[in-house]
Amino acid sequence: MATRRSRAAARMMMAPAVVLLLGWMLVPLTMTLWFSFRRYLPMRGGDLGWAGFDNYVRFVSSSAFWPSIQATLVIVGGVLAATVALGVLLALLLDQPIWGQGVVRVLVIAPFFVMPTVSALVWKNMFMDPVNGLFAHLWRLFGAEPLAWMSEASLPSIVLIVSWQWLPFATLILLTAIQSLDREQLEAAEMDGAGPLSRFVHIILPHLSRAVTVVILIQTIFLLSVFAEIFVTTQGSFGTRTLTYLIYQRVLESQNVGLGSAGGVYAIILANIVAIFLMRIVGKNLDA
Amino acid sequence: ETLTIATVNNGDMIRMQGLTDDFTAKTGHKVEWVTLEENVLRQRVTTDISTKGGQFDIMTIGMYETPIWARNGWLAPLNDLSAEYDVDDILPAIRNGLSVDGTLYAAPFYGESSMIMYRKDLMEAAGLTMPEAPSWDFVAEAARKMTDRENGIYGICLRGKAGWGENMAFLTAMSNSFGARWFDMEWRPQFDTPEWKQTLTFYLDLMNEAGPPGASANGFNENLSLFQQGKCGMWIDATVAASFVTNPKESTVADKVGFALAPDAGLGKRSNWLWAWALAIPTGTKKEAAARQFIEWATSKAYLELVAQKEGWPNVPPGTRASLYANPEYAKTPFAEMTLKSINSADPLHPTVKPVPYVGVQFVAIPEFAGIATEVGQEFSAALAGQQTAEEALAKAQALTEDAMEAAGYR
Amino acid sequence: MGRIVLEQVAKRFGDAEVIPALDLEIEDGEFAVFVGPSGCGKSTLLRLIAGLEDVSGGRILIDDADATQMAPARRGLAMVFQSYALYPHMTVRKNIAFPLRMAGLDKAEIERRVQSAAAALNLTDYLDRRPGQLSGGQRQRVAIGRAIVREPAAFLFDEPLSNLDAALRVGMRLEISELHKRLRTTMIYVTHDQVEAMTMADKIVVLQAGRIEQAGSPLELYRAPRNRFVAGFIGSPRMNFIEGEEAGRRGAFAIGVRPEDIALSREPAPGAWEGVVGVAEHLGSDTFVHVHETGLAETITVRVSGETPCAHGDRVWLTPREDAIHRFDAEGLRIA
Amino acid sequence: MGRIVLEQVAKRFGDAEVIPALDLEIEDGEFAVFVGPSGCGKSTLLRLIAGLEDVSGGRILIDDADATQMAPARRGLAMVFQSYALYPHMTVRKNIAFPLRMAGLDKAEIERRVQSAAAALNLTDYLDRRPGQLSGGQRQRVAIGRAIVREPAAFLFDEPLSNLDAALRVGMRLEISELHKRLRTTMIYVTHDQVEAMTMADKIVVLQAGRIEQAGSPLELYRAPRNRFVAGFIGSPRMNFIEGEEAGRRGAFAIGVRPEDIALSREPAPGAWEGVVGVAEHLGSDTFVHVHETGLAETITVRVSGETPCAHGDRVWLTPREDAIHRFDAEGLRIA
Amino acid sequence: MAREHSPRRKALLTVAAWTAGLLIFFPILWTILTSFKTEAQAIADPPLFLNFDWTLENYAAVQERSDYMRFLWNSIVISGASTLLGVLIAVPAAWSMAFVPSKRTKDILLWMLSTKMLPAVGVLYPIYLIFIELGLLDTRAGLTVVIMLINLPIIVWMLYTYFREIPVDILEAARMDGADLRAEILYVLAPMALPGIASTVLLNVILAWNEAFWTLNLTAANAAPLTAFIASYSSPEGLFYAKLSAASTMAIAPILILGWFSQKQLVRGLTFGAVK
Ligand SMILES: Nc1ncnc2c1ncn2[C@@H]1O[C@H](COP(=O)(O)OP(=O)(O)OP(=O)(O)O)[C@@H](O)[C@H]1O
Ligand SMILES: Nc1ncnc2c1ncn2[C@@H]1O[C@H](COP(=O)(O)OP(=O)(O)OP(=O)(O)O)[C@@H](O)[C@H]1O
Ligand SMILES: [Mg+2]
Ligand SMILES: [Mg+2]
Repeated sequence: MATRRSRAAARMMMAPAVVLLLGWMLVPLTMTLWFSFRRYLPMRGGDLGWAGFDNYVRFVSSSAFWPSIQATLVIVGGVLAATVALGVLLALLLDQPIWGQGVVRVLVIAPFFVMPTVSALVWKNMFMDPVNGLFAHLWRLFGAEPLAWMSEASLPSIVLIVSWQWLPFATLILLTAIQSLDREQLEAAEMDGAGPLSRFVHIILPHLSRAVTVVILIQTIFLLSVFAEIFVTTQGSFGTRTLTYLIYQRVLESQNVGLGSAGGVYAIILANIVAIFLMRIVGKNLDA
Repeated sequence: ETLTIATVNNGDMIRMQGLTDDFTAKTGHKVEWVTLEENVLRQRVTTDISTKGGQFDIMTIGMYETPIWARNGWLAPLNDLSAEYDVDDILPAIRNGLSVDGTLYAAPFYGESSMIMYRKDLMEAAGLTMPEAPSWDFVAEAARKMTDRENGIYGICLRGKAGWGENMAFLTAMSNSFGARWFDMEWRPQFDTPEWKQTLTFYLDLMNEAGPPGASANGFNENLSLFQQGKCGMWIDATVAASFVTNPKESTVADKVGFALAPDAGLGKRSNWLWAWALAIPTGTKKEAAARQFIEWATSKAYLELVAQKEGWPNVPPGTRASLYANPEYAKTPFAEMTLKSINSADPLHPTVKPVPYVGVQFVAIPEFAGIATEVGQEFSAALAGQQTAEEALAKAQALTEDAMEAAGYR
Repeated sequence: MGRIVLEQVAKRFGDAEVIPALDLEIEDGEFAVFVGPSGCGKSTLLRLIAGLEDVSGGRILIDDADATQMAPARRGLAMVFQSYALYPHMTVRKNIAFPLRMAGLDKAEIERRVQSAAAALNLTDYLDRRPGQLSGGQRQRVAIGRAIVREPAAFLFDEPLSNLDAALRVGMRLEISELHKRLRTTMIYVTHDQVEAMTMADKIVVLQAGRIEQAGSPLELYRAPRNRFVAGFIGSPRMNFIEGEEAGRRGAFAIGVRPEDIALSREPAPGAWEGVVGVAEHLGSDTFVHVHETGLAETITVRVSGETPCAHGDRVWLTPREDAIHRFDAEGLRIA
Repeated sequence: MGRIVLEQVAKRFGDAEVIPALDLEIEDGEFAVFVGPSGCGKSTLLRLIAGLEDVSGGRILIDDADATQMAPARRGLAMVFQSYALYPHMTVRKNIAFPLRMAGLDKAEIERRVQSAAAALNLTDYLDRRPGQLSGGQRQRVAIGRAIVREPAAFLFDEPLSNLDAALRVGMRLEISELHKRLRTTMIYVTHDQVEAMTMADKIVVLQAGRIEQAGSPLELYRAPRNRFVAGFIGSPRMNFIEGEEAGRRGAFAIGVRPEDIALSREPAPGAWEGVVGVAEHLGSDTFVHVHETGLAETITVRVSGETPCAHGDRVWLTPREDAIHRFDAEGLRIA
Repeated sequence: MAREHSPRRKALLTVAAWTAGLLIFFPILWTILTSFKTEAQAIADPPLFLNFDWTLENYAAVQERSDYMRFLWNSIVISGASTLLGVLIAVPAAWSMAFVPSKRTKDILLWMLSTKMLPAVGVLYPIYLIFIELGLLDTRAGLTVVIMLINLPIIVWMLYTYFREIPVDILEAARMDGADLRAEILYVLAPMALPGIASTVLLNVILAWNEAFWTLNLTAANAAPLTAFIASYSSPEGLFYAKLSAASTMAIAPILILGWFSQKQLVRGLTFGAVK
C-alpha cells in the first residue's frame, strides 16, 4: 500500500481536514495573540493601543488566577476520578448476566444525551435547591438541615453534575473493553487459582488500562472547557471559578478583551501542557 | 419588516410577546423574539453591540448599560417621539436614569425600586407594627422575632447570590443608607472604610440569625418563591415582586402581604434602588423607523391599557408612567402607592451620603462595574456562606477593585 | 497421580445436547488425545474436566475423588488454551509465576520454580519480555510453562498448536511429546489434526457429535478402525472408499483401502483398476497420485515411491493389497 | 500470455534492504512457487510484481512490456490474498463480479463470466451468500473465482492456504493444481510450506533474506540441492546433517542424509550409527523415529515403515544409503 | 465462563443493576414527571411522585411562547449538516492516516485533538468579528461550519480507529481489481466501515445537538437551535420548575429517543479504538 501514487493521494486527501483545522486554530489564535498585546476595551471605544505584556502580567498577578487553576484541576480531576471509578464498577455490573440488561443500559446511557445547560438547570433547581430541591426534602425527611449545595459544597456539586453527564460515556467504553477481554484469560486465571478479587485486580484492571486512558483523554478535552454548568449554577462564585470562567468574566463581564485574550493564551498553554502530558501516556498506550 | 428583539425572560416581557399581534396588526411589521435568561442576554447583546454585529434591531437593556452605551454612540437617541407618546409622563427618576445629557436613549418598559414586603400576620404575632418608613434596627428586631426555624419561617429573606445585579444591587443600595460608597471623588475604592464594614457586618449578622438556610444562593427568584410559600417574614426586594406575591394564583400568602419603604439608618438615604428594563435601538440597524414604532407601542399608555384589559390592572408593567399611578383603577392595587413612593425616593444622580463621581444607585455606571461588582459579590456571598469573615471579604474586595480600576486606567 | 474417570458425563447447552452421557477412563500418565471434526464437542469435554463448565449429568472422578462440584482451581489440573491466554500485561516471568503467587508460595520458592520451568522450556532469555514480544512458538512454551510450574495431576491442552505454522507445529509437537516422556504426567490433548493425534497419543479418543466413536492406541485405530468414520479420519492421505460391485465381491457394502496399500503400474494387470492420473504430487520421497476415471470412486489416491515417474494424463492400473482391505457393512461398521 | 521477467529488482524499506537486486524469469504457463522462511521477502517480491509496492531499483517486464511504473490494475495480474480479502458486504456473486464491474463490462457479460467461474469452482449454490456465511475452503474458492474472471495474464497467490486446517489444505492444494492444469495460466505462489512447494510447483524459487538460493523443478531441488540451506528446507522430515569425522571420511565438511535414506535395525551392523530412540511418531503407514545419543548430531530422524516396532528408549543402529548422501563444503555449498 | 449462574445471584445482580440504572436515570425521569405537574405541585412538600393531576398545560404554555418547531428544525439542520460535512472531510483524511501511515500520522492526529482544547470563551471575540466580516452571524451555514470544525477532530479520530481495523488486503484487492481511489472508498471502504461511520455520525449529532456555547453566541432569531430555546426558560421570575421541565423535556426528547434507538451503534462508536 505504500507506493508513491498512494502516498501522493494520501497527502491530497489529508489536506482539507488539516487546512481547515489549521485555519480554525491559527486565525482565532493569531487574533487572540494580537488582542492580548493590546489595550482592547470595547466599552471604552475598542482598541486603545499597545499594551506590551501588561495584560499577561495583570492576568497572572490577579488574586483570582491561581485559585482558578486550582478549581479547574479540581473539577477535571474530580470528575475523572468519579467517572472512572464508578464507571468501572458499573461496567462490571452491567457485564454480568441480569434480567433486562438492555433496559438498564438504556437508563444508564441517558444522561449523555442531555445538554449541559439542561442538566445543570435540572440539578441546580430541582435537586440541589436548599428549599424546594429534592435533596432538601430528603434531608428534612431524615431530620437534617438541608444543605445549600451551590454555596456550601459548590465544587463537589459541580463535580457531581458533570460526573453525572459523563458517567455514561466512561461506563460504555469500559463496558465494551471488559467485554473484549479474552474470556480464556479469565478462565486461565481461574484455573491458576485466582479468586474473583484477584481476577479483577490482576487481569481485568490491567486490561482496562487502555480504555481508561481513552476515557481520560477524551473527557479531559471536554472537561477543560466546562462552562455551561458553572454559568448556570454558581456563576463562578464559591471557588468554582475555573480558568475558562475567569476568562469569560474578563472578556464579557469586565469587557476587557485584551486581558481576557491574555488569559486565553494562558489557557491554551495550560491545555497544551495537559495535552502533551496526556498524549505521552495515550500515545504509549495506543500503540501497545 | 421583521424586527429582531432581544429581551429578558421576565414575566412582563413574556406577556409582551403574547401581545405582539396587536403591534403587527397596527403597523404591519413582524417581530422575532430572542428571549434569553438575564445573564445570557447581557452576554449576547454586549458582544453584539460592542462589535457592531447588528443582529438585533431592539435590545432590552437596563439602567446600567444605557448611559455607558449612549456615551459610546451605540444607541440611537429617542428624541422626536410622538406627542401622543407623552415623554413627560415618564417618571423623572426613571427618565433621568435612561438619559444622557437630557436625551433619552432607552424607553422604559417597566421600572422598579425596592421596598419591604412583609407578612402582616407574622408581624402581628410578633407583637410589632411596621411603620411606613422603618429603620434597619427595627427591621432587624422584627426579623429576629418572626423567625421560627422549627416551622420553616425565617424573619428576613435577602439576596445572597453573587452577581452585580443580585446581591451587589441589594448591598450597594443598603450601603448607601449606611453612608458608604464605592469610590471617593478620586475613584479610590472604599471597601476599607468603617461604613462598608458596618454594612456588611450588619447584613451578615442579620442573615445568620434570621435568614433562610443557603441564603448565599438566593437571588430574586429564589427569594420570591420562598416568600410565596410563606417561608419569609420580610423580604426587601424589587417593587415588581409585589404583583407576584399578591397574586393568589401563585402565592399562598397573597392576602397577608404588607408593604413599607426600604429601611434607612437615619443618615438621610434609604436603602432602595432604582432600575428599569428599557428598550433601546442600536445605531446602525437598518430598521430604525420600525424599531421606533415598536418602542413607542410597547412603552406607551395604550400598551398599559391593553395589558389591563387582557390581564387585569395588577399585571401591567409598573413604574414607568405617572399617569398609571394617577389611574384610580390601578391605585386600587395594594402596592401601587408604595411602589411610586419608593421610585420617587431614589436619586440616581446623588445616590450616597458622601459625594461620589458616578451615577447609579445600586451600581456605578462605568463599564468596568459589572465585572468588578460580580467578583466583589462573590466575596460577599462567600462570607455569607461562612467561608470567610466580613473583614476578609472586604479586604479582598478592596484589593480586586483597586486592581481592576488600575487595569481600566482610572488611577 | 492423575487418573481421570468420566461416568455418564453429559452436557446440554439449553436445549442442545452437545454431549450425550459418555464414559471414559484416562489412566495415570497416559497421553490421551481427543480428535474429531469441528464442533463435535472436544473442547466442551475438556472444559467439563477442567471445571470451566458444569456437567449436566454424571460424575467426574480425579484420582478416585469426586471432582464434579469442585472449583477449577481445586482440581489440580492445568490447562493450556488454544489462544494461549497469556496475561498480556505481565512479563513472561510474572505469567509463569502467577499460579504460584495465587497459591501463596513465598518469593524464593516461586523464583526457583519459574527458573527451572524456564530452563526446561528454553525460555530463560525471554523471562523479562511481554507475551506481545514473543513469537508464536515461544508464547506456546510460556503457556506450557505456566502449566508446568503448578505440578498438576494432569495437563489439559486445547488445540495448542493450531495457531502455529506448519514447520513450528512439527517442532512443538515433538517438544510436547518429549515433555510427556520426561514428566510422565497425564495429558489430555484436543486437536482436529489426525497427524498430531497419531504421533502423540497413547490413546486416541475419536469423537463425533459428542459420542465416542472409538478409543484406543493410534495403531489400533489405524489398523482396525471400528467404522467408516474412524477409518476415514485416521491416516493421511485419507483411506479410499469404494462401494458397489467391487465391495460386493468382497462380501461388504463398502471397502476401504489406504493409499499406501495400493500398487500402481503402468501396464494392465489382471483384476487391476484402470484409471487416469489427475494430479501427481511429488514430495521427493513419496509421490501421491490422484487417479480419476476409475468408475469406482471419484478419485483414488495412491502413494508410490518418489522415484516412480508419473504425470498428469497417464493411464495407470491399480492393484490393492487384498489383506489390507477394510470391509464395512451398510451401517458403516467394520466387518471383522 | 504471462511471461514475467524481473531484472535487477531491488527493494528497500527505509534503511532495510529487504531484497538485494535479483533476476528471475517466469515462463508463460509456469507454476512458480516462492518458498523460504518467514520474513525472507516472499510477500514483498510478490507485491512488487503486483505493483502494490514500488521497486527501489530494476525493471519488471510482463510479456516483454516494461510494467515497472504501471498501476496494479493495469498489469493484467490477479492476486489471491492470504486473508482472501473478500468484500464482506458483497455477496459471492458481487465479489466475483467486482473486477468486471470496475472494468466497465456490461451486465450480461458479467453475469455470464461469473456463472462460468462459479461453475468451475463449484460455487453456483453459494452465489447469493455473503463471505461470512461460507467455510474457509469456500471463501478461498471465491477468492480464486474473483481472480479467474478477469482472465489475467498471471495469478499471484500469497500463502492462500495458510488459514485452512490440515485436511482442507490438502484438498485445496489439489484444486489449485488442477486449476493450473486446466487453465495453463502462469501462476506465482508464495508459501513457506515446503510440502506445498514440492507438490504444486513447476519451478520452486527458494529465497533467503531476499536472495534466491536456488530455482528449479521440485525434484531437482530435492535431489541436487545447491547448498545446505536448500537441502534442509526441501524434504519432510528435514534432512539430517552430520559434521565432523563421519563427514570428513566422505571428503566433505558436512554430509546430509534424508530420513527416508536411512535404514534402521535393532541389531548392531558394521559401520552403522548407534543410538537410542527418543520419540517414535507412528503415522500408521510410516513411523518417524527420532534417534538421540548417536554422537553425530543431536537428533537423527529416520523414516521407517509403519509396521516396524519401535519405542522410546530402544537401542537402534542406523545405516545410511551411501549413494543418497549429500556432501557439502565449509561454505555449505554442495560438492557434486 | 459459560457456567450457569445460580438464579439467586442473578436476581441479586439484577436488583443492583436496576437500582444503579434507575438512580442514574432518575433526574431525567423526575424532569419528565415534573413537566406534567402544575407549578404548585412541582414544589409540593413532600414531593409528589405519581399521585398528582397530570396536566399538559406546561407544554401548551411553552409552545405558545416559543415556536418549538423552528428551534427543533434548526437543531436538526445544524447537527445533521455539520456531521455530514464533517464526515465528508474526515473520511479521506482518516483513509490516509489509516492506510498510508507515516511517522507523523499520530502527531497529526493528536494535534487535531488538541485543537479541541482551545477555550471557546477566549476566542469568542475573534470568531464573532470574523463572522460579522463574512456575514455569517445568525445563519445556519455559519453555525454548521463552526460545529463541524469543533467536532472534526473527533470524527477523524473515530473514523481512523475504525478504518484501522479494516484489513489493508481488502483495499489492495480492490486496487488489483481495477478500482480507483474513488471506487475503492465508495464501494469497498465505506460499506465495510458502515457501522463505524454510523456510530460516528450518531455521536457527532449528539455532540452537535448539545453544543451550547457557539450556538448561543452566534445566533439570534433565524438560526437559533434548542440550546437557545432552553435559555429562555432557565430562571424567570416566579415559579418555573414545571415549565422548565417541559421545555427541558422538549429539548432533550428528540436526541434521547434517537440515542436510545441507536444505542447499539452508539456503544460501538464510543469506544474510540479503545478496544480491539
Ligand atoms: N457456550 C455454549 N453455548 C451453546 N452452545 C455451545 C457452547 N459452547 C459450545 N457449544 C456448542 O457445542 C458444540 C461443541 O462445541 P465444541 O467447542 O466443544 O466443539 P469442538 O469440538 O471443540 O470444535 P472445534 O474443533 O471447532 O474447536 C458446538 O455445536 C457448539 O456450537
Ligand atoms: N512496509 C514495510 N516496512 C518495513 N519493513 C517491511 C515492510 N513490509 C515488510 N517488511 C520487512 O521486509 C521483510 C520481508 O517481509 P515479507 O513480508 O516479504 O516476508 P515473507 O517472506 O512474506 O514472510 P512471511 O512468511 O512471514 O509472510 C521482513 O523483514 C519485514 O519485516
Ligand atoms: Mg474447540
Ligand atoms: Mg508473507
